[in-house]
Amino acid sequence: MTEQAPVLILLFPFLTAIVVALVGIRIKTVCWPLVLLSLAGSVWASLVTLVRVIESGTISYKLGGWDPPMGIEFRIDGLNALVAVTVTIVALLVAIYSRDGVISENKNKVSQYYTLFLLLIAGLLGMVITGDAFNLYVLLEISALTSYALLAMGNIRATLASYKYLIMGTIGASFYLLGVGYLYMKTGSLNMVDIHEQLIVNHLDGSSTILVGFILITVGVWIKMAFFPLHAWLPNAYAYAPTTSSAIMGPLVTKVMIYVMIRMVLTVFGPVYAFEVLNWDNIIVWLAVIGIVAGSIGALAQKDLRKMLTFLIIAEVGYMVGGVWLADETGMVGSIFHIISDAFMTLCVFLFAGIIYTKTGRRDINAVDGLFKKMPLTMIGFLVGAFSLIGIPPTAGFFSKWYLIQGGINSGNWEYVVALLFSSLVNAVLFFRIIEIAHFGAKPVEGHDAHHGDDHAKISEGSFTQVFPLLATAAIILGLGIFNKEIVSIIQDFVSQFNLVAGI
Amino acid sequence: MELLEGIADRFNYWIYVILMMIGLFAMISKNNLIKKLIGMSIFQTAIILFYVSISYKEGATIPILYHDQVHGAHHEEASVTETAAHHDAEQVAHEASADVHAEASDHAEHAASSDHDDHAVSHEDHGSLEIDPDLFVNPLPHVLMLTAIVVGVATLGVGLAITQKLYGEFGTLEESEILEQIKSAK
Amino acid sequence: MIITGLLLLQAEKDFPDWGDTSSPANSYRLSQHYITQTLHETTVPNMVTAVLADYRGYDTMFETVVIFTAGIAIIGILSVIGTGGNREQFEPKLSEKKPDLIIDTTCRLIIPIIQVFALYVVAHGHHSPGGGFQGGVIFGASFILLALARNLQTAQAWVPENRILNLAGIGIFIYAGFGVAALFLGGNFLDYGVLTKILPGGVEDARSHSMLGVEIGVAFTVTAIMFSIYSSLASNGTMKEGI
Amino acid sequence: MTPDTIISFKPVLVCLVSLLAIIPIILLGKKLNLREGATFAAGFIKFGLVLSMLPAVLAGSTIEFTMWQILPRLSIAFRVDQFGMLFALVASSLWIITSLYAIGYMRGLKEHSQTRFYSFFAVSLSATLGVAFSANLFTLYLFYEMLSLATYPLVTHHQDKEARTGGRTYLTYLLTTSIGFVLPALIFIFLKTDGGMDFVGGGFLRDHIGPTEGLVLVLLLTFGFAKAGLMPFHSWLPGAMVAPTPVSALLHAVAVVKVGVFCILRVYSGVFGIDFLADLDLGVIITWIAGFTIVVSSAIALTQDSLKRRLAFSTIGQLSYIIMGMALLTPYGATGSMMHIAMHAFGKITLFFCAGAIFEATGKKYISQMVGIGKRMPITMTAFFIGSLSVIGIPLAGGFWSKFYLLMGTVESGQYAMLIILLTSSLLNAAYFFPITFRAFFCKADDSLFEDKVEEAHPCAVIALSLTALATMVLFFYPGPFFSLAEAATQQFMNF
Repeated sequence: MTEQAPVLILLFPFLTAIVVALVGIRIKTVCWPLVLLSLAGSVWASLVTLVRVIESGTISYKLGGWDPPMGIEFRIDGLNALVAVTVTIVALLVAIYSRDGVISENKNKVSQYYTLFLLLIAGLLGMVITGDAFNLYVLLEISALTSYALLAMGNIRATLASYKYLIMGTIGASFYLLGVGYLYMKTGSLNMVDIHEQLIVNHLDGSSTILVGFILITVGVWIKMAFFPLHAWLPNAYAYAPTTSSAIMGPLVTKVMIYVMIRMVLTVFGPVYAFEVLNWDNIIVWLAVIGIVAGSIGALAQKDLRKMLTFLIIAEVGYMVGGVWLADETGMVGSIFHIISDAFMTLCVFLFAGIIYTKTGRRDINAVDGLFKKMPLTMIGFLVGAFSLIGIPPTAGFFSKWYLIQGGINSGNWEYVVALLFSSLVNAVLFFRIIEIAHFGAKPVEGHDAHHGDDHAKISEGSFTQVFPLLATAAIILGLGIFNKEIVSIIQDFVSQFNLVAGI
Repeated sequence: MELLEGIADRFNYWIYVILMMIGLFAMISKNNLIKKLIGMSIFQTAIILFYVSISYKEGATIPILYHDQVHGAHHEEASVTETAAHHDAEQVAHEASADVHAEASDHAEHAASSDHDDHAVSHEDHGSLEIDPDLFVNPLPHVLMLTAIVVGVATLGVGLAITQKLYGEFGTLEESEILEQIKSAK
Repeated sequence: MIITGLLLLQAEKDFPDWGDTSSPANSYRLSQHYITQTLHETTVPNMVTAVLADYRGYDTMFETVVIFTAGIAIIGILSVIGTGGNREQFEPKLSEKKPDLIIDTTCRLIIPIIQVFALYVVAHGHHSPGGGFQGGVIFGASFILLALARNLQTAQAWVPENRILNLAGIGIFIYAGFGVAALFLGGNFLDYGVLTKILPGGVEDARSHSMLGVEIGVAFTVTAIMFSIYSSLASNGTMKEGI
Repeated sequence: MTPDTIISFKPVLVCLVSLLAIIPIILLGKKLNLREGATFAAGFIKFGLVLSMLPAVLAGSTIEFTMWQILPRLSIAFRVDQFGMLFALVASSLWIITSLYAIGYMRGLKEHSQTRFYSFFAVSLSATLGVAFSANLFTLYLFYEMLSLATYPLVTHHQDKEARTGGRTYLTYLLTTSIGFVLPALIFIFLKTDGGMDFVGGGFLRDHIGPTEGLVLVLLLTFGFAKAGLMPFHSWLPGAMVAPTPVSALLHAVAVVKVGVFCILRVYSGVFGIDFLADLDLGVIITWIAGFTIVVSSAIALTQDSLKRRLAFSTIGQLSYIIMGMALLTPYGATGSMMHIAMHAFGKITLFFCAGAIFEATGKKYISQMVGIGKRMPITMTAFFIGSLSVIGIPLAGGFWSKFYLLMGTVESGQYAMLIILLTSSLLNAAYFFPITFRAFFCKADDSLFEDKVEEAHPCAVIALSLTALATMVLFFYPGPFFSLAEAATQQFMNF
């Protein structure tokens, strides 16, 4: 059964989505356990695939029994095995969290909500493991559609935001489709590795169709990823969405799009083409730098807790895009590791925001008033996430920043290093502002020994299904930080095969 | 002259670019929500036109085998040579595609033979049925476009549903008015 | 706006160098293979359906999922009263206003024909242009025609709301069922060739039969979702009073 | 015992002891005496462990232990050498005395949420010892960050407005400097040197970086470790005086600030290497920076009316003594600066204890209000007098030795300007300490300032401060362990 694992990762959420759609209408309570079961199954399948990839290198799983260029195939190597494992684990954690969130916010649409939730995860997983460019478009469309719907189920502000998201998302996806069309025109094949071979065989580097195809694909992916100049739709899209939707989309959707970009740059176009022939990667690094700075400053200006976090995502996207376009091996390793560590960090912080919202019903930053005493567990979870976002040593965030800065220095883009440091400082200010309010209480009280008014007495610790995922994520962040050697070695031997020149 | 000939030769690509620009313009700058959706569908049809125009071949028919060809397969060479000859006459005028033809035919030869051995168990009567790939339009883009059309429908449907909900809430379809209402409400 | 202006220029700039219409893409072995080998491998003359359902069957499966998601999403977004079992099942009584004679008779004539034609299109996807999607849409259109002619309730009477979802779900299950069956019989996902063990005839026949089965599954889903999209959009989610 | 490297788990145990101590403290939160007992037990075990390592280290050998190999060249590893041992001895011994003092102080003022206070106290101690025993720059940075985070709740213990502003300045300074300066320097070193970043006697940067990079790195690291309170980045220290006195006593007189200085000395000796600094003559620049800080901070101290702020500024001055001593790059200078860590620690902690005792007993914060307090609180004021003696550097108190060596160091390195600065600043120290004791004993107390009868502070507090005062006296006569450790450490740094 294990050699079927690649497809099982996808099948579990997919089939259960349909079962939930059919059965869920009648019995609402059955939805949640089903969702959990399916996601646990897909976590198992992705882990098995990861182990097989480590042992036997890249796996190629032919769908429908046809050999690659004719039929579609899954091509799983170090990179997407790791990303698949991250996606499934994050999905499982959010599923556990979602029980109270979904029931409290859209009580009568529980079965629809969970179907879309599972389809979103199936779409993302499909995008991660597929080896076929057009298939990636179809799955991209599925995850986009489900995310529009998940957003639109929130309050009215979320519906308006999801409308904007729909328009921008469709433009992004259509650009990607156009780009694939251009590639198909010149190479005649849709399978990623095949396209790459064709590009080299008929040495098409010169032709401007490939160049435009490359631009279209990268721009399309950037729009979906909310990279700086094209990020307008992200902030209020995630801020007003139902808590569970923002908790699942925050960490995953942008990260998978970054994975798609890396896959395109490395496997399809090849680093030689993407970095040397085009050689405007320095411009992109500058774009990323502006993105990081803008994201951080944007976050500073926000009062609403979740909107602040969405601006942080924009800054993180800037990290990763900058890391990739440094055209340097350590930078690339750093950005891939950042995908994994950042998915968990953002998840931890979004879960925290979700718990605060369900508990206090308030969105703004002062909602955290004096919570150190009342919700110590949640606060500890939040602390680990915040430290990791700032980059305090033992956490994963520190190590990903460590590689990124190293890459920056190697490739001589000093502005990138400065931007990274600046944004970690801004993160520090942001999170300590929250910790301070949590520690003291919103209103500064005079006098020597201030005991807070205990009007918040009724707020007790979040329910188990909410706090457990938060603490689990915090543990994973710490674990990633300490045991990052193994993960990095997997990434290393994935990146080394493209023998990126270490620093131009 | 060369430019004109260039445009004439790729006429449908020009249309595709113009259509795409109209669609994009509408999507971005139009204020009314429904107009944005219309812009979006124009944009998607432009892409479909682009894909279909890739697969076009000079003088090729739709990618479905004729009735006779299917049964023709039963009596092997006779029917194939007869149809090929008929087509040869007609194609001799397009000297440009001659080399493509020659090269394409040996392709078919090579594909057919290689395919032949691995299908050892396949039925004898099908045998090495000779189908000249240049006679038929390339089916792959058509398949891709089926998917793109369906995706277009789906996005349109969700878009309309959202607009309806917004209309129910704000009573207007003009984005500017909606934004004002939000600002005033906040 | 500036960004899109830039992008438009991009589209404009690349124009001159495109390959000519008998472009290299077609000469590449992939499309050659499809044209020459479809008859051999799947005994299905219509190459498009062959590629659609078999070579890139995985793609089409997700195709149906896209429609299914659209249907669920629209119900999710719009349905104000929710589709939970607890919704009071009002009796969809035929509205008392007498249907206009001309429309009534013409649609009583046309609808059956449309539906038969739709079934023909689905079944003959192998030999003539058509297949699951097209047939499904036509079938769905016949229901919508009925809803337009009379009113939503009558159409609802034929196909009550939550049964539509089941229909759509069953469609996908059929499709995925073929895939999973192949899985259990040892082949990779969606590998119809392996189904020869249970389906009559050789490898190729198994492929064409399973393609037909898959087409039917797709038809189910598309009809159901088309009608449910129409009904929820028309009645703004309340499923009561249509146009 | 021949000087060799012993692999033993002890250093890790030392750090873990106080970390593990949190569990009993939190569990026994309700039962006060038991909880205090737990703190004491942890203190004694730790001190015992440190003592057990003392003989081996005295004999010149180093104890090493690698915990995690995070990256091929990056690991969390411990290495106890003479310098680390000296600092660890100071920190762990003073921890016991301060917990004794804290009980008196906390009980006396009935502070709220004491369990949280003690647990964070223990965590910050383990971080201090982690810094003391770290083997490479990465572990040093790790514990340094941990310390600044662990001390934040302590500094903002009162949770009122001043605590909030104090806490905010505390964090902004420490985090910005550590992430802004130290992290890039750390990564730059990591890149430049292909080897691990372990501290090696003669420094490992010798042939990897050029002079300009050297200068940049030195400045980055010197100002990066803002805990050492060098002039531009010093204002967090007076700000942190908002904290309850036991916190400002142990942390700001001994642990936190000394960690800053310790890191800088470690970087000079372990990363750059004394003779490499001499070649680039970076030493002169640093001596001038330190000199500037000494003079300015002593001058400001004169103007401060609040006793704790005056002590804070005097600490800033004393710290720059230590940095200057090392920057002289001479054997005497180095020994003097290391000795000064110990001497100043004991002296300054006594002063802080007295300030706390006065505050607890009479509620007075400002020096102007402390007229004639000597008669009411004789023991506290005599301890204050002995402490100030040691800080000024007059014989009969331990401070004299370290100042003496520092002076010899300046002479040896030929920087006479530094000699003048040292002497003037000692005079300034005298200028801002003696009036307090003079006013306390000899001026006539007008009763309006005090309530009817005032007697000594909480017994525990009084015992603690008299103990430290005694220690300063004893150190004068028997500098013993600290001196020999400092000597051995200088040998190690100099002759490589």
